[in-house]
Amino acid sequence: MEQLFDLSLLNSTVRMVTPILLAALGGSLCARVGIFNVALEGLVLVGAFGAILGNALTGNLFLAVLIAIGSVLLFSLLFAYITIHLRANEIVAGVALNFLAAGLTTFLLRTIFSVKGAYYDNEMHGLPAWDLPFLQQIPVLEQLFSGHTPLVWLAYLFVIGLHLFYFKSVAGSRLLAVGENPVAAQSIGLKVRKIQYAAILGCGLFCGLAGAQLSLGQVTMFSEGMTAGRGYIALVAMMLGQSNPVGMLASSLLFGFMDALSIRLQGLSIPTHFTLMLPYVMTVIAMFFFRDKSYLKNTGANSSAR
Amino acid sequence: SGNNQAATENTGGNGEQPQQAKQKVALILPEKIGVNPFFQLMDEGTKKAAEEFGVEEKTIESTDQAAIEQNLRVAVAEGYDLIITSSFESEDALKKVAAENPDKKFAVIDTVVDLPNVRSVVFREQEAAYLVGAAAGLSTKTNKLGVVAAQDIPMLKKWTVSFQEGVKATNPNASVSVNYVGSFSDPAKAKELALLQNSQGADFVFGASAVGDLGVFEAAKEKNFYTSGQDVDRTEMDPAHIVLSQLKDTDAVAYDTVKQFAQGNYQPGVSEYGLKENGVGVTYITHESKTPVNPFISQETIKKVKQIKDDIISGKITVADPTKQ
Amino acid sequence: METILEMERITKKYGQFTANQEISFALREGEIHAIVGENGAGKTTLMRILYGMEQPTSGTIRIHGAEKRFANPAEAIDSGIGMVHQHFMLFPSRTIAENIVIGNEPRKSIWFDRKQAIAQVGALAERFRLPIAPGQKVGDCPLGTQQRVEILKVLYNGAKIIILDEPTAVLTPLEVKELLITLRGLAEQGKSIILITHKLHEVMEVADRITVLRNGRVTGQLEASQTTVEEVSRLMVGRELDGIRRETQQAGQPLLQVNRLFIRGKKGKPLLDHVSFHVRSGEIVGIAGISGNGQSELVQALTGLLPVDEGTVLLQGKEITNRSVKQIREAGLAHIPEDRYLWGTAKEASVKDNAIMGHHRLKEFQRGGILRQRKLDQLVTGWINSFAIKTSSLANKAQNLSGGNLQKVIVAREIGHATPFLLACEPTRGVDIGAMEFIHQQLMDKRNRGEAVLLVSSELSEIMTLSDRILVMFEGKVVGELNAETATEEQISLLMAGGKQP
Amino acid sequence: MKQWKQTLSSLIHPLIALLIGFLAGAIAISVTGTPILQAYQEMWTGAFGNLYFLTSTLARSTPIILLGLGISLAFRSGYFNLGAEGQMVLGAVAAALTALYMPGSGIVKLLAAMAAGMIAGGLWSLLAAWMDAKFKVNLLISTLLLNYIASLFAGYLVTEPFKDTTGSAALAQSRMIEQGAWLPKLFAGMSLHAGFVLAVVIAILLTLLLRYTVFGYELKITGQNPLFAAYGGVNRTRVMILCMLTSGALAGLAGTVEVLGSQYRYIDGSLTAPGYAWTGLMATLLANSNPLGTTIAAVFLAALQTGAMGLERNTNVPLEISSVIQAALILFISARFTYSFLKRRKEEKNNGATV
Ligand SMILES: Nc1ncnc2c1ncn2[C@@H]1O[C@H](COP(=O)(O)OP(=O)(O)OP(=O)(O)O)[C@@H](O)[C@H]1O
Ligand SMILES: Nc1ncnc2c1ncn2[C@@H]1O[C@H](COP(=O)(O)OP(=O)(O)OP(=O)(O)O)[C@@H](O)[C@H]1O
Ligand SMILES: [Mg+2]
Ligand SMILES: [Mg+2]
Repeated sequence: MEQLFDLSLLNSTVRMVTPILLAALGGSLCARVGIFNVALEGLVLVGAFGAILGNALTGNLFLAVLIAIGSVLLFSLLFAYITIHLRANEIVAGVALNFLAAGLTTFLLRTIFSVKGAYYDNEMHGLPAWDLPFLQQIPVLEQLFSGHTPLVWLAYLFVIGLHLFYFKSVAGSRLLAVGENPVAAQSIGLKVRKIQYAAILGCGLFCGLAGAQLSLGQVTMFSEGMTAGRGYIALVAMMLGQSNPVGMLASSLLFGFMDALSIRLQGLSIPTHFTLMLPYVMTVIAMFFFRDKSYLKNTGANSSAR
Repeated sequence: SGNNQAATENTGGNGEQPQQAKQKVALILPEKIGVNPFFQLMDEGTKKAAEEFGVEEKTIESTDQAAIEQNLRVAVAEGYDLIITSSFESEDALKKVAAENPDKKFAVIDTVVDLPNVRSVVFREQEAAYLVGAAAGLSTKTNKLGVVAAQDIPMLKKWTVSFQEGVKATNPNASVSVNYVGSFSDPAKAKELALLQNSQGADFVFGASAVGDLGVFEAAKEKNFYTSGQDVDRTEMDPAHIVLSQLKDTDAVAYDTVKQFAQGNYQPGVSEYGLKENGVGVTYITHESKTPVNPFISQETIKKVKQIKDDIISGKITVADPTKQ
Repeated sequence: METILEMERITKKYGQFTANQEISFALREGEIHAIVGENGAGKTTLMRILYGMEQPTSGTIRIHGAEKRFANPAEAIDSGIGMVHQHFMLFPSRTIAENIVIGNEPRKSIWFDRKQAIAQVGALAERFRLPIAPGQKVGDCPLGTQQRVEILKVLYNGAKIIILDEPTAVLTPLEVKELLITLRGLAEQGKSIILITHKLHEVMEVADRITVLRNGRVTGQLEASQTTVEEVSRLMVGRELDGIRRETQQAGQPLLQVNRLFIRGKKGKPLLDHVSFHVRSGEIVGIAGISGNGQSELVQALTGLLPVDEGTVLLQGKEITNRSVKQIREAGLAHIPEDRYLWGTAKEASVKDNAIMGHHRLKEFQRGGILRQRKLDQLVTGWINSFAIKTSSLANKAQNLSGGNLQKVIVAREIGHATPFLLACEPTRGVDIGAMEFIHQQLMDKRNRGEAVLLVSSELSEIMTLSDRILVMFEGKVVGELNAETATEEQISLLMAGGKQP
Repeated sequence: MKQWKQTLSSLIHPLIALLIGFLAGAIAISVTGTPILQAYQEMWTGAFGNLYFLTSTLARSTPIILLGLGISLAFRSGYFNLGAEGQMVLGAVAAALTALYMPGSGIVKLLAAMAAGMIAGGLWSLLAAWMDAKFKVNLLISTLLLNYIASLFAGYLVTEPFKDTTGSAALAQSRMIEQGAWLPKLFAGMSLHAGFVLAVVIAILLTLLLRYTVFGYELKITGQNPLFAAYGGVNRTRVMILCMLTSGALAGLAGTVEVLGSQYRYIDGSLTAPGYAWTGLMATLLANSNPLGTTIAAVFLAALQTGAMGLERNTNVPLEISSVIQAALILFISARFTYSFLKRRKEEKNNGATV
């Protein structure tokens, strides 16, 4: 075990999981109002591009993150308008948005930066690594949690924040109500559409941060399709965690650890394809233990409407 | 045959063209150019030659496997005079289309299609990877080296395996750990892999992960270890950490192909480009670089590796093609 | 008494169809005003307009003389209108208190103050004498409690006008009684109440005034004290109701025999506790009981939807215990389910697809796995005619049928199976008096043909009119058997509440 | 008269959506400086301009149709099969290996390969169905995850044990299947193969199955209200197992016909990179799970792709922009078009909470 998991591997896991976790948290906002958002992949990609664009334009990291969020919000607004106003099927719209994000970022990469493939500038600075002073005193934690960007810290704080939001705040309570029974929510005068819009935009905010962490935190560059499927993993983490912040943290970490383990196993003589399978296989196995209860109820959910 | 039906309105359309029709060259890439410098270079080389020698050029990127054949057929139908394509992915399609159109001229870069109307150009990348491995083996202080490769596919063995052979040749005590990103476009994961290899003691990490190499460079810069780049001279980006670059003259090859065609010297058959033909190489060893040699790679080492290069060229050392094993 | 609400010449058109035509209606402060009418008469539509869920095609609404327009329920709520929908608008995973305060929560800055909510709801419940436990999860509450939650929600939002759309359809007799007392109490405290119901005796019991709708128009407005059930029903249906014919006849051999049926429960208490009884050919046996005392489990066990742990069921002498639904149906059982939307239909499917369920397997209607569509069409069309089902076509979606008409489709389908035994659960729930009489007659005819019916109903009057014998269930046991001729409502009620048979 | 009016009004919404889609696309085109009309003309030509392009479009639509049909069948019975991709990949690799190693004549190989492809896809799908039925493992997540596992496994097969060592041996791919086992082409020199005919026939069969058979009826009802089906004596587990099996088999067949009809070998990644499975899902959703509608939607989506290729070839519009145009068209076409499906789902969700 010592061999397989050293602290630097776990440190890397904490960081690698961040964009997935952020996107999953965002996706849960949509899921909680009854919208299955498969566009997470595209939204994170747009965020990653926005962050680099912002950084290149302003040279200010804070503004860069804001621009990342702004560009994803714009995209989310489109998604919200099409699914809520035009009542498009959310999955079709989500898949199309993923196409759009891939095409648009590549196109803009070419027109704005005049490069194909990747934009990389040695002079560009990424998000700073913060060491929390009190953690530096503790030997193991110091290694585990050193050198992470503010967004990593923020992501883990958001787990708590979102938990409080869902289960302790008035706005969160209303949001959950819309997801649980939109007709009832409407009948007591809640603005269902407005809340759905807010949830989708909230999801955009999280995906923007996820993108910024990816392109300014993890690395400092943008490359075509650099999300590399993280949005879909986030979708799985969201479903496995049943849209529950702590659950999503757990399932993201599960996935992250398994991914880390698979990196270690690459050193052994197991074929790479099988080591790469490990996180997915383990997630399937995990599902035997964490069954989605809300999903089970659905079979009986066909009672009368009038 | 059916191909003639494929003619579209476009062919022969431009009536206002004053001089006699220019020769037309199509470059049909098997994938989107995307993050692949190999295709970028090919595109640049072709375009440059087209401009210089006054031929019309069109680059068509294929969205996926199924699109390659269609693009080839349309290029035939639209009357391109030379159709260049590239890579293993195009093999099947080109075999079909070239055989059906024996009067057309084709060229394929980076693989062999054995037909009388196809010019094939292949590279022996393994020779250059071997040299980088040799240099790394000589330079490492920790006797630990890393390789970050894109995917575990046969083609990449020309890099991963040959690099290891090179290391073994100069430093049998050094261990090499190979990690796969699982994707051609994931710099974030490539960077983490490089960081991990470094944390386990590797002081040089060989990048062979396409755009992921950019992540490897970042890791090297952050943690102060050494790495190498691919295709073009990457040492310019960060001479303090990117200490070598494995080179491949794709643009020159593409340029030559168009040039020969434009000058009426098109020749079918196979051309191989290795160290001997100067089609592949390594900075400082075979090619000059604008950046000075990093002290990590001593002049001593360079001298030794140059010797190895000469031995490869002379045939004293043979670097096997790992995909053929 | 002052008039608080006036709806004037309200017309609502859905395309070509006029659901409400020039309906005028006034509500006085502190009165209970009943609105009655056949299924599809336009009652719900009118109320949805008042509550801002639909926009009238023409007409005006005035509150305290001021003209109002409600674009959505929120605006109606602001004007002091509250609506208790027939099918509750609740969040089952939340507590009672949360359900009541939602939309108007007590808060500490941005946080939801749940303690405060529980306190406020407790106080409110006390003031209006509606007993509830604010911290309980709504999903775990019986329907009667859920109804009280709905009423409290309306009161919490400060409603002066309370609309109740068929509030009693799903309640037990006891719960109905409590509700009616509550309504009176609210009226005495100055609330104005609009009550929609198909049960005319309830109307006579609590209403001050009655408005009758038919085909989207007002056909009468009466003072409750000066009219009779007969007059109201004539205005509703447009004809006299005949009452059903019962022929005296000797019951035959036992068709269904249930022996010591036992189903274990989750928490110690068995769901069914050694239930034994039989039903003979030519008789209707009624099962009375407060819902939740094992009737649903009994029905599901008999029909193969729930496995039993012990005991046997014999149908026509053949054992059917724990057989599949298909095998049991083939053995001669038909089943009108308790909840027509949950079990009895697929709302999205066509009327035809809903009607042919079960018949589709018969040799008569299929050949080698291929459905014989023409014959099926004929079958269903026949029912539509004989049962007078109002539908635009066979392809019409079931959800577009009114509840009464959909119920007729189910009854036609199950009686159409012509099985020796019929299990009829709540066969007339939510159905207007005309349709109810028709369905009752169908059940009676079946009995008169010498077949057997087991009738499960929470409606005592229904049990008493139709049954030959009455069984009462309490806590998973059959606690009494009574002869329908001699049984009294009091006797049955006592048994239902757990009292001993005298 | 009334009927006619209704048809008209039901057509108006998709038409408006289409119009907005084309407008959005036009904005993207105008960014590149290409005349908008010319660009659309090129798209049209690239998709349907002549027999060659038409057949290319139909060839491309073939796997999408089969995937869409499979997904729609699962949908109809109430299950969301997101695993078509993995089922297709396993079907493809199974078909390729069977055609390579099965002894016998070409036609025997062909038939055995088709059977193997369908069985592999079907069993993979069944695994998810079984985990759902038996252990309540959410089908939505499990099918999504099984995709990754299937792709990696197929990749392993052609990287290690069954790698093509004949040619340049540089790609993760199987050897080429002998010509006798190929699916015949419909026109000489064009890519359209018999798989398309198969797909259309299956679409028609599915339509007939759903509309006219006892099983089709039971399947439909199970999808619309499983409890009603159970009450009526339908064996739900049997319906689910059969539907998921068939759904997976159709996805497997999609991979199989790509292998036997156009690539003649299994090439790692060649089925996943074009996103066939997601496109098939979109086709299904656009057509509200109607088999013939799914077929038409699949051809439409394929035409958008081949049209975009034509656009790239003949104008200055770069490839990325054509994917932007595609996305814009799909986005707005999905508007309202699929309304009834959405409505149903929303309602089901809501009703869970009432009484
Ligand atoms: N959304 C709608 N679209 C079209 N027609 C409708 C719609 N809603 C109601 N209707 C029509 O309005 C008529 C009146 O419906 P309403 O719901 O008001 O009846 P009701 O009196 O409440 O019936 P019930 O006693 O069964 O509850 C129905 O017959 C129906 O045809
Ligand atoms: N979308 C719709 N299209 C057409 N008619 C509708 C629609 N929605 C409702 N209706 C009509 O509304 C009428 C009454 O609806 P409502 O919901 O009040 O039924 P109901 O009779 O009250 O059912 P229940 O008896 O269960 O209360 C039905 O006749 C139905 O035709
Ligand atoms: Mg009503
Ligand atoms: Mg009603």
